[in-house]
Amino acid sequence: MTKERKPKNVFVEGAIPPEKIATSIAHHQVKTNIGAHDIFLGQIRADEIDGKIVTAIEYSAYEDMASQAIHEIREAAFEKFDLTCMHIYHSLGRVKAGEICLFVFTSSAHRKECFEATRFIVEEIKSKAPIFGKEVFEDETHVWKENR
Amino acid sequence: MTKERKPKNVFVEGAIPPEKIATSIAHHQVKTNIGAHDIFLGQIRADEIDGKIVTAIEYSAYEDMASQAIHEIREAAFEKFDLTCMHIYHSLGRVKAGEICLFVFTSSAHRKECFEATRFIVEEIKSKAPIFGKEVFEDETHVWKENR
Amino acid sequence: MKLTINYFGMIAEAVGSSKADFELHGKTVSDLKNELENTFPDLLGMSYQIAVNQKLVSSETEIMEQDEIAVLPPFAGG
Amino acid sequence: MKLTINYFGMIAEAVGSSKADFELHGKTVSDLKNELENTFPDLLGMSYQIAVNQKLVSSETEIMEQDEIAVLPPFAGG
Repeated sequence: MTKERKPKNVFVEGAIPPEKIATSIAHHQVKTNIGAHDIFLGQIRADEIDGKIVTAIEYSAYEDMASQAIHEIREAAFEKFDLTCMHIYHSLGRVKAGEICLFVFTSSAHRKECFEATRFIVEEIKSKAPIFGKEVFEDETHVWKENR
Repeated sequence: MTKERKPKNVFVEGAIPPEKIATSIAHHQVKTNIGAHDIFLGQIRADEIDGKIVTAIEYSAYEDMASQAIHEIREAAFEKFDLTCMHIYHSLGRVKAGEICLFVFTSSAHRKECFEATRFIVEEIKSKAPIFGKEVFEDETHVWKENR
Repeated sequence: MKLTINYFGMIAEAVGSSKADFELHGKTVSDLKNELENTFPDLLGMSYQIAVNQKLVSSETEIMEQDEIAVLPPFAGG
Repeated sequence: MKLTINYFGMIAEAVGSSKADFELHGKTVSDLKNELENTFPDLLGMSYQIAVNQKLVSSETEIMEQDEIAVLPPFAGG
Protein backbone atom coordinates (compact mmCIF):
# COMPACT_ATOMS: atom_id res chain seq x y z
CA MET A 1 0.00 0.00 0.00
CA THR A 2 1.50 3.34 -0.99
CA LYS A 3 0.66 6.52 0.81
CA GLU A 4 -1.16 8.92 -1.50
CA ARG A 5 -0.17 12.53 -1.08
CA LYS A 6 -1.97 15.42 -2.74
CA PRO A 7 0.04 18.21 -4.40
CA LYS A 8 0.78 20.75 -1.67
CA ASN A 9 0.90 24.41 -2.39
CA VAL A 10 4.58 25.25 -2.73
CA PHE A 11 4.18 28.85 -3.91
CA VAL A 12 4.73 31.83 -1.65
CA GLU A 13 4.01 35.40 -2.74
CA GLY A 14 7.27 37.38 -2.61
CA ALA A 15 10.40 36.50 -0.64
CA ILE A 16 10.58 33.66 1.88
CA PRO A 17 11.30 35.28 5.28
CA PRO A 18 14.02 33.77 7.55
CA GLU A 19 11.40 33.52 10.33
CA LYS A 20 9.43 31.05 8.20
CA ILE A 21 12.51 28.85 8.16
CA ALA A 22 12.94 29.13 11.94
CA THR A 23 9.29 28.25 12.49
CA SER A 24 9.60 25.27 10.22
CA ILE A 25 12.70 24.06 12.11
CA ALA A 26 10.98 24.57 15.47
CA HIS A 27 8.01 22.46 14.34
CA HIS A 28 10.34 19.50 13.90
CA GLN A 29 11.53 19.44 17.49
CA VAL A 30 8.63 17.18 18.49
CA LYS A 31 9.76 14.60 15.93
CA THR A 32 12.36 12.83 17.98
CA ASN A 33 13.09 10.18 15.37
CA ILE A 34 14.85 12.87 13.32
CA GLY A 35 18.64 13.06 13.64
CA ALA A 36 19.54 15.26 10.68
CA HIS A 37 18.08 18.12 8.66
CA ASP A 38 19.43 19.57 5.44
CA ILE A 39 18.11 22.91 4.25
CA PHE A 40 18.81 24.50 0.90
CA LEU A 41 18.04 28.16 0.33
CA GLY A 42 18.18 29.90 -3.03
CA GLN A 43 19.00 33.60 -2.70
CA ILE A 44 18.77 36.31 -5.39
CA ARG A 45 22.20 37.47 -6.55
CA ALA A 46 22.84 41.07 -7.58
CA ASP A 47 24.61 39.86 -10.73
CA GLU A 48 26.08 42.34 -13.15
CA ILE A 49 24.82 41.78 -16.70
CA ASP A 50 26.19 44.02 -19.46
CA GLY A 51 27.10 46.70 -16.94
CA LYS A 52 23.76 46.70 -15.12
CA ILE A 53 23.05 45.26 -11.68
CA VAL A 54 20.15 42.87 -11.04
CA THR A 55 17.99 44.32 -8.25
CA ALA A 56 15.26 41.65 -8.18
CA ILE A 57 13.86 38.61 -9.93
CA GLU A 58 10.19 38.51 -10.77
CA TYR A 59 9.02 34.91 -10.76
CA SER A 60 6.03 33.52 -12.59
CA ALA A 61 4.99 29.92 -13.14
CA TYR A 62 2.64 27.70 -15.04
CA GLU A 63 1.25 27.02 -11.58
CA ASP A 64 -0.79 23.86 -12.03
CA MET A 65 1.91 22.12 -14.04
CA ALA A 66 4.64 23.32 -11.67
CA SER A 67 2.70 22.09 -8.62
CA GLN A 68 2.21 18.73 -10.27
CA ALA A 69 5.90 18.54 -11.27
CA ILE A 70 7.00 19.34 -7.72
CA HIS A 71 4.49 16.84 -6.35
CA GLU A 72 6.10 14.16 -8.53
CA ILE A 73 9.59 15.25 -7.39
CA ARG A 74 8.41 14.98 -3.77
CA GLU A 75 7.02 11.47 -4.35
CA ALA A 76 10.22 10.40 -6.10
CA ALA A 77 12.33 11.72 -3.21
CA PHE A 78 10.24 9.86 -0.63
CA GLU A 79 10.65 6.75 -2.76
CA LYS A 80 14.45 7.07 -3.20
CA PHE A 81 15.43 8.25 0.29
CA ASP A 82 14.39 7.23 3.78
CA LEU A 83 13.00 10.61 4.88
CA THR A 84 10.93 11.66 7.86
CA CYS A 85 9.84 15.05 6.48
CA MET A 86 10.09 17.20 3.40
CA HIS A 87 9.10 20.81 2.76
CA ILE A 88 9.42 22.77 -0.47
CA TYR A 89 8.57 26.45 -1.00
CA HIS A 90 9.22 28.66 -4.02
CA SER A 91 8.51 32.35 -4.44
CA LEU A 92 6.28 33.93 -7.04
CA GLY A 93 6.29 37.64 -7.84
CA ARG A 94 9.14 39.97 -7.03
CA VAL A 95 12.05 38.87 -4.83
CA LYS A 96 14.79 41.43 -4.24
CA ALA A 97 18.54 40.77 -4.37
CA GLY A 98 19.60 39.22 -1.05
CA GLU A 99 16.17 37.71 -0.41
CA ILE A 100 15.28 34.03 -0.47
CA CYS A 101 13.26 32.51 -3.32
CA LEU A 102 13.60 28.75 -2.71
CA PHE A 103 13.45 26.76 0.54
CA VAL A 104 13.95 22.98 0.45
CA PHE A 105 14.01 21.21 3.82
CA THR A 106 14.43 17.46 4.35
CA SER A 107 14.78 15.48 7.57
CA SER A 108 15.88 11.94 8.26
CA ALA A 109 17.21 9.72 11.03
CA HIS A 110 20.74 9.83 9.63
CA ARG A 111 22.59 12.52 7.68
CA LYS A 112 23.26 10.70 4.41
CA GLU A 113 19.59 10.53 3.40
CA CYS A 114 18.73 14.19 3.90
CA PHE A 115 21.95 15.39 2.24
CA GLU A 116 21.20 13.40 -0.88
CA ALA A 117 17.48 14.15 -0.89
CA THR A 118 17.84 17.93 -0.67
CA ARG A 119 20.32 17.98 -3.50
CA PHE A 120 18.14 15.72 -5.65
CA ILE A 121 15.07 17.89 -5.05
CA VAL A 122 16.85 21.15 -5.89
CA GLU A 123 18.25 19.76 -9.15
CA GLU A 124 14.88 18.33 -10.13
CA ILE A 125 13.00 21.56 -9.43
CA LYS A 126 15.48 23.51 -11.52
CA SER A 127 15.13 21.20 -14.48
CA LYS A 128 11.48 20.11 -14.32
CA ALA A 129 9.30 22.82 -12.79
CA PRO A 130 7.94 25.40 -15.26
CA ILE A 131 8.94 28.46 -13.27
CA PHE A 132 10.17 31.57 -15.07
CA GLY A 133 12.30 34.45 -13.83
CA LYS A 134 12.72 38.00 -15.06
CA GLU A 135 15.92 39.62 -13.82
CA VAL A 136 15.03 43.25 -13.23
CA PHE A 137 17.64 46.03 -13.26
CA GLU A 138 17.60 49.33 -11.38
CA ASP A 139 16.23 51.15 -14.43
CA GLU A 140 13.37 48.57 -14.61
CA THR A 141 14.68 47.04 -17.84
CA HIS A 142 15.06 43.27 -17.64
CA VAL A 143 16.49 40.06 -19.06
CA TRP A 144 15.05 36.55 -18.73
CA LYS A 145 16.84 34.08 -16.52
CA GLU A 146 17.60 30.60 -17.78
CA ASN A 147 18.74 27.63 -15.64
CA ARG A 148 21.85 25.80 -16.77
CA MET B 1 48.76 35.76 0.00
CA THR B 2 46.50 33.58 2.12
CA LYS B 3 43.98 35.02 4.52
CA GLU B 4 44.78 34.09 8.12
CA ARG B 5 41.77 33.27 10.21
CA LYS B 6 41.85 32.72 13.96
CA PRO B 7 39.96 29.80 15.49
CA LYS B 8 36.42 31.04 16.14
CA ASN B 9 34.44 29.91 19.10
CA VAL B 10 32.14 27.21 17.80
CA PHE B 11 30.76 26.05 21.14
CA VAL B 12 27.32 26.98 22.39
CA GLU B 13 26.08 26.10 25.89
CA GLY B 14 23.01 23.86 25.52
CA ALA B 15 20.76 23.52 22.47
CA ILE B 16 21.03 25.73 19.38
CA PRO B 17 17.72 27.65 19.13
CA PRO B 18 15.93 27.88 15.74
CA GLU B 19 15.94 31.68 16.13
CA LYS B 20 19.75 31.66 16.02
CA ILE B 21 19.50 30.00 12.62
CA ALA B 22 16.97 32.56 11.39
CA THR B 23 19.17 35.42 12.60
CA SER B 24 22.15 33.91 10.86
CA ILE B 25 20.19 33.56 7.59
CA ALA B 26 18.90 37.14 7.88
CA HIS B 27 22.47 38.46 8.30
CA HIS B 28 23.33 37.08 4.87
CA GLN B 29 20.71 39.07 3.03
CA VAL B 30 23.13 41.98 2.61
CA LYS B 31 25.59 39.68 0.85
CA THR B 32 24.14 39.88 -2.64
CA ASN B 33 26.89 37.80 -4.24
CA ILE B 34 25.41 34.73 -2.53
CA GLY B 35 23.06 32.59 -4.61
CA ALA B 36 22.85 29.44 -2.50
CA HIS B 37 22.96 28.40 1.15
CA ASP B 38 23.13 24.89 2.53
CA ILE B 39 22.40 24.33 6.20
CA PHE B 40 22.91 21.09 8.10
CA LEU B 41 21.33 20.62 11.51
CA GLY B 42 22.05 17.74 13.84
CA GLN B 43 19.11 16.92 16.11
CA ILE B 44 19.05 14.63 19.16
CA ARG B 45 17.12 11.43 18.50
CA ALA B 46 15.10 9.70 21.24
CA ASP B 47 16.70 6.37 20.32
CA GLU B 48 15.74 3.23 22.17
CA ILE B 49 18.77 1.41 23.57
CA ASP B 50 18.19 -1.88 25.42
CA GLY B 51 14.61 -0.94 26.17
CA LYS B 52 15.35 2.56 27.45
CA ILE B 53 14.70 5.84 25.63
CA VAL B 54 17.39 8.51 25.22
CA THR B 55 16.08 11.79 26.64
CA ALA B 56 19.16 13.95 26.10
CA ILE B 57 22.81 13.95 25.12
CA GLU B 58 25.32 15.65 27.36
CA TYR B 59 28.22 16.91 25.26
CA SER B 60 31.72 17.60 26.45
CA ALA B 61 34.85 18.36 24.46
CA TYR B 62 38.58 18.72 24.65
CA GLU B 63 37.80 22.31 23.82
CA ASP B 64 41.14 23.71 22.70
CA MET B 65 41.90 20.73 20.50
CA ALA B 66 38.35 20.64 19.12
CA SER B 67 38.44 24.36 18.30
CA GLN B 68 41.74 23.89 16.53
CA ALA B 69 40.45 20.83 14.64
CA ILE B 70 37.36 22.72 13.50
CA HIS B 71 39.51 25.70 12.56
CA GLU B 72 41.54 23.42 10.30
CA ILE B 73 38.35 21.92 8.83
CA ARG B 74 37.13 25.45 8.13
CA GLU B 75 40.39 26.39 6.40
CA ALA B 76 40.34 23.19 4.35
CA ALA B 77 36.74 23.87 3.26
CA PHE B 78 37.58 27.44 2.18
CA GLU B 79 40.51 26.00 0.25
CA LYS B 80 38.53 23.23 -1.48
CA PHE B 81 35.28 25.09 -2.24
CA ASP B 82 34.53 28.57 -3.54
CA LEU B 83 32.54 29.79 -0.54
CA THR B 84 31.32 33.21 0.49
CA CYS B 85 30.54 32.36 4.12
CA MET B 86 30.78 29.54 6.59
CA HIS B 87 29.43 29.16 10.13
CA ILE B 88 29.81 26.22 12.47
CA TYR B 89 28.26 25.83 15.92
CA HIS B 90 28.23 22.80 18.22
CA SER B 91 26.52 22.40 21.58
CA LEU B 92 28.20 21.60 24.87
CA GLY B 93 26.30 20.47 27.95
CA ARG B 94 22.86 18.94 27.87
CA VAL B 95 20.75 18.93 24.70
CA LYS B 96 17.34 17.29 24.94
CA ALA B 97 15.81 14.92 22.38
CA GLY B 98 14.35 17.01 19.54
CA GLU B 99 16.77 19.87 20.10
CA ILE B 100 19.60 20.92 17.79
CA CYS B 101 23.24 20.24 18.66
CA LEU B 102 25.08 21.02 15.41
CA PHE B 103 24.59 23.88 12.94
CA VAL B 104 26.73 24.03 9.80
CA PHE B 105 25.93 26.82 7.34
CA THR B 106 27.76 27.49 4.08
CA SER B 107 27.01 30.01 1.34
CA SER B 108 28.27 30.36 -2.22
CA ALA B 109 27.40 31.97 -5.53
CA HIS B 110 26.19 28.65 -6.98
CA ARG B 111 24.61 25.62 -5.35
CA LYS B 112 27.22 22.97 -6.07
CA GLU B 113 29.86 24.52 -3.81
CA CYS B 114 27.75 24.91 -0.68
CA PHE B 115 26.19 21.45 -1.06
CA GLU B 116 29.61 19.82 -1.17
CA ALA B 117 31.13 22.05 1.49
CA THR B 118 28.44 21.45 4.12
CA ARG B 119 28.66 17.73 3.67
CA PHE B 120 32.47 17.79 3.84
CA ILE B 121 32.42 19.87 7.04
CA VAL B 122 29.89 17.63 8.80
CA GLU B 123 31.84 14.47 7.98
CA GLU B 124 35.10 16.06 9.10
CA ILE B 125 33.68 17.32 12.40
CA LYS B 126 32.31 13.88 13.17
CA SER B 127 35.63 12.17 12.55
CA LYS B 128 38.18 14.77 13.68
CA ALA B 129 36.79 16.92 16.50
CA PRO B 130 37.31 15.53 20.03
CA ILE B 131 33.72 15.96 21.17
CA PHE B 132 32.10 13.38 23.45
CA GLY B 133 28.48 12.56 24.07
CA LYS B 134 26.72 10.86 26.94
CA GLU B 135 23.28 9.53 25.99
CA VAL B 136 21.14 10.03 29.08
CA PHE B 137 18.01 7.95 29.76
CA GLU B 138 14.91 8.93 31.71
CA ASP B 139 16.23 7.21 34.85
CA GLU B 140 19.48 9.25 34.53
CA THR B 141 21.55 6.19 33.65
CA HIS B 142 23.62 6.64 30.49
CA VAL B 143 25.65 5.12 27.68
CA TRP B 144 28.45 6.76 25.71
CA LYS B 145 27.78 7.69 22.09
CA GLU B 146 30.26 6.75 19.40
CA ASN B 147 30.33 8.06 15.81
CA ARG B 148 30.44 5.51 13.05
CA MET C 1 -9.45 23.90 -34.76
CA LYS C 2 -9.66 26.72 -32.28
CA LEU C 3 -7.27 26.52 -29.31
CA THR C 4 -6.65 28.67 -26.29
CA ILE C 5 -2.94 28.93 -25.71
CA ASN C 6 -1.12 29.96 -22.53
CA TYR C 7 2.15 31.81 -22.97
CA PHE C 8 4.74 32.29 -20.22
CA GLY C 9 7.77 34.42 -19.46
CA MET C 10 9.73 35.70 -22.43
CA ILE C 11 7.33 33.92 -24.79
CA ALA C 12 4.34 35.84 -23.40
CA GLU C 13 6.40 38.97 -23.86
CA ALA C 14 7.24 38.07 -27.48
CA VAL C 15 3.66 37.25 -28.48
CA GLY C 16 2.25 40.17 -26.46
CA SER C 17 -0.18 38.07 -24.43
CA SER C 18 -0.31 35.44 -21.71
CA LYS C 19 -3.47 33.71 -22.96
CA ALA C 20 -5.05 33.97 -26.40
CA ASP C 21 -7.10 32.04 -28.91
CA PHE C 22 -5.26 30.51 -31.83
CA GLU C 23 -6.66 28.87 -34.96
CA LEU C 24 -4.66 25.71 -35.66
CA HIS C 25 -4.89 24.43 -39.25
CA GLY C 26 -2.68 21.34 -38.84
CA LYS C 27 -3.05 18.76 -36.08
CA THR C 28 0.33 17.99 -34.48
CA VAL C 29 2.59 19.88 -32.11
CA SER C 30 4.97 20.30 -35.03
CA ASP C 31 2.20 21.98 -37.06
CA LEU C 32 1.43 24.21 -34.09
CA LYS C 33 5.05 25.30 -33.81
CA ASN C 34 5.22 26.17 -37.51
CA GLU C 35 1.98 28.12 -37.40
CA LEU C 36 3.00 29.94 -34.22
CA GLU C 37 6.33 30.90 -35.77
CA ASN C 38 4.56 32.20 -38.88
CA THR C 39 2.26 34.33 -36.73
CA PHE C 40 4.97 35.42 -34.27
CA PRO C 41 8.30 35.50 -36.13
CA ASP C 42 10.09 36.50 -32.88
CA LEU C 43 9.67 32.89 -31.71
CA LEU C 44 12.06 31.70 -34.42
CA GLY C 45 15.13 32.77 -32.48
CA MET C 46 13.84 31.54 -29.14
CA SER C 47 14.07 28.29 -27.26
CA TYR C 48 10.69 26.96 -26.12
CA GLN C 49 8.74 23.78 -25.39
CA ILE C 50 5.07 22.89 -25.83
CA ALA C 51 3.06 21.39 -22.97
CA VAL C 52 -0.20 19.61 -23.76
CA ASN C 53 -2.41 19.06 -20.72
CA GLN C 54 0.51 20.05 -18.50
CA LYS C 55 2.95 17.52 -19.93
CA LEU C 56 5.90 18.30 -22.17
CA VAL C 57 5.31 16.55 -25.48
CA SER C 58 7.23 15.74 -28.65
CA SER C 59 6.59 17.27 -32.09
CA GLU C 60 4.60 14.27 -33.32
CA THR C 61 1.95 14.52 -30.59
CA GLU C 62 -1.53 15.15 -31.96
CA ILE C 63 -3.53 17.97 -30.50
CA MET C 64 -7.22 17.66 -29.64
CA GLU C 65 -9.77 20.44 -29.49
CA GLN C 66 -10.11 20.59 -25.67
CA ASP C 67 -6.40 20.23 -24.87
CA GLU C 68 -4.74 22.67 -22.52
CA ILE C 69 -1.84 24.09 -24.53
CA ALA C 70 1.09 26.07 -23.12
CA VAL C 71 4.21 27.51 -24.71
CA LEU C 72 7.05 27.44 -22.19
CA PRO C 73 10.38 29.26 -22.33
CA PRO C 74 13.45 27.83 -20.50
CA PHE C 75 12.84 27.16 -16.80
CA ALA C 76 14.43 29.45 -14.25
CA GLY C 77 13.17 28.20 -10.88
CA GLY C 78 15.36 27.90 -7.83
CA MET D 1 58.63 11.89 34.72
CA LYS D 2 55.60 13.54 36.23
CA LEU D 3 52.77 14.30 33.82
CA THR D 4 49.38 15.91 34.14
CA ILE D 5 46.88 13.94 32.11
CA ASN D 6 43.43 15.07 30.89
CA TYR D 7 40.76 12.40 30.62
CA PHE D 8 37.52 12.78 28.68
CA GLY D 9 34.13 11.15 28.39
CA MET D 10 33.93 7.46 29.21
CA ILE D 11 37.69 7.43 29.95
CA ALA D 12 37.31 10.10 32.64
CA GLU D 13 34.50 8.00 34.04
CA ALA D 14 36.66 4.85 34.03
CA VAL D 15 39.67 6.46 35.72
CA GLY D 16 37.47 8.48 38.07
CA SER D 17 38.96 11.85 37.19
CA SER D 18 39.13 14.38 34.37
CA LYS D 19 42.60 15.68 35.21
CA ALA D 20 45.25 14.04 37.37
CA ASP D 21 48.99 13.71 37.84
CA PHE D 22 50.61 10.53 36.55
CA GLU D 23 54.16 9.28 37.05
CA LEU D 24 55.45 7.94 33.73
CA HIS D 25 58.41 5.57 34.01
CA GLY D 26 58.92 4.91 30.28
CA LYS D 27 59.18 7.60 27.63
CA THR D 28 56.93 6.80 24.65
CA VAL D 29 53.18 6.89 24.11
CA SER D 30 53.30 3.11 24.02
CA ASP D 31 54.90 3.07 27.49
CA LEU D 32 52.24 5.50 28.70
CA LYS D 33 49.44 3.26 27.44
CA ASN D 34 50.90 0.22 29.19
CA GLU D 35 51.38 2.05 32.45
CA LEU D 36 47.89 3.57 32.27
CA GLU D 37 46.36 0.14 31.66
CA ASN D 38 48.27 -1.27 34.63
CA THR D 39 46.95 1.51 36.84
CA PHE D 40 43.43 1.49 35.41
CA PRO D 41 42.62 -2.03 34.20
CA ASP D 42 39.20 -0.83 32.93
CA LEU D 43 41.02 0.84 30.03
CA LEU D 44 41.99 -2.56 28.63
CA GLY D 45 38.59 -3.18 27.12
CA MET D 46 38.16 0.36 25.85
CA SER D 47 38.99 2.11 22.64
CA TYR D 48 40.99 5.32 23.12
CA GLN D 49 43.62 7.55 21.54
CA ILE D 50 46.39 9.66 23.04
CA ALA D 51 46.79 13.32 22.12
CA VAL D 52 50.10 15.04 22.81
CA ASN D 53 49.93 18.80 22.68
CA GLN D 54 46.46 18.52 21.11
CA LYS D 55 47.55 16.27 18.24
CA LEU D 56 46.75 12.59 17.90
CA VAL D 57 50.03 10.69 17.94
CA SER D 58 51.30 7.20 17.25
CA SER D 59 52.64 4.76 19.85
CA GLU D 60 56.28 5.54 19.04
CA THR D 61 56.00 9.24 19.85
CA GLU D 62 58.26 10.31 22.71
CA ILE D 63 56.75 12.27 25.54
CA MET D 64 58.45 15.31 27.07
CA GLU D 65 58.02 16.62 30.62
CA GLN D 66 55.94 19.72 29.69
CA ASP D 67 53.70 18.03 27.11
CA GLU D 68 49.95 18.41 27.33
CA ILE D 69 48.62 14.85 27.42
CA ALA D 70 45.02 13.78 26.86
CA VAL D 71 43.33 10.39 26.72
CA LEU D 72 40.41 10.51 24.29
CA PRO D 73 37.56 8.05 23.86
CA PRO D 74 35.77 7.70 20.48
CA PHE D 75 34.43 10.98 19.12
CA ALA D 76 30.69 11.61 19.17
CA GLY D 77 30.28 15.15 17.83
CA GLY D 78 27.57 16.15 15.41
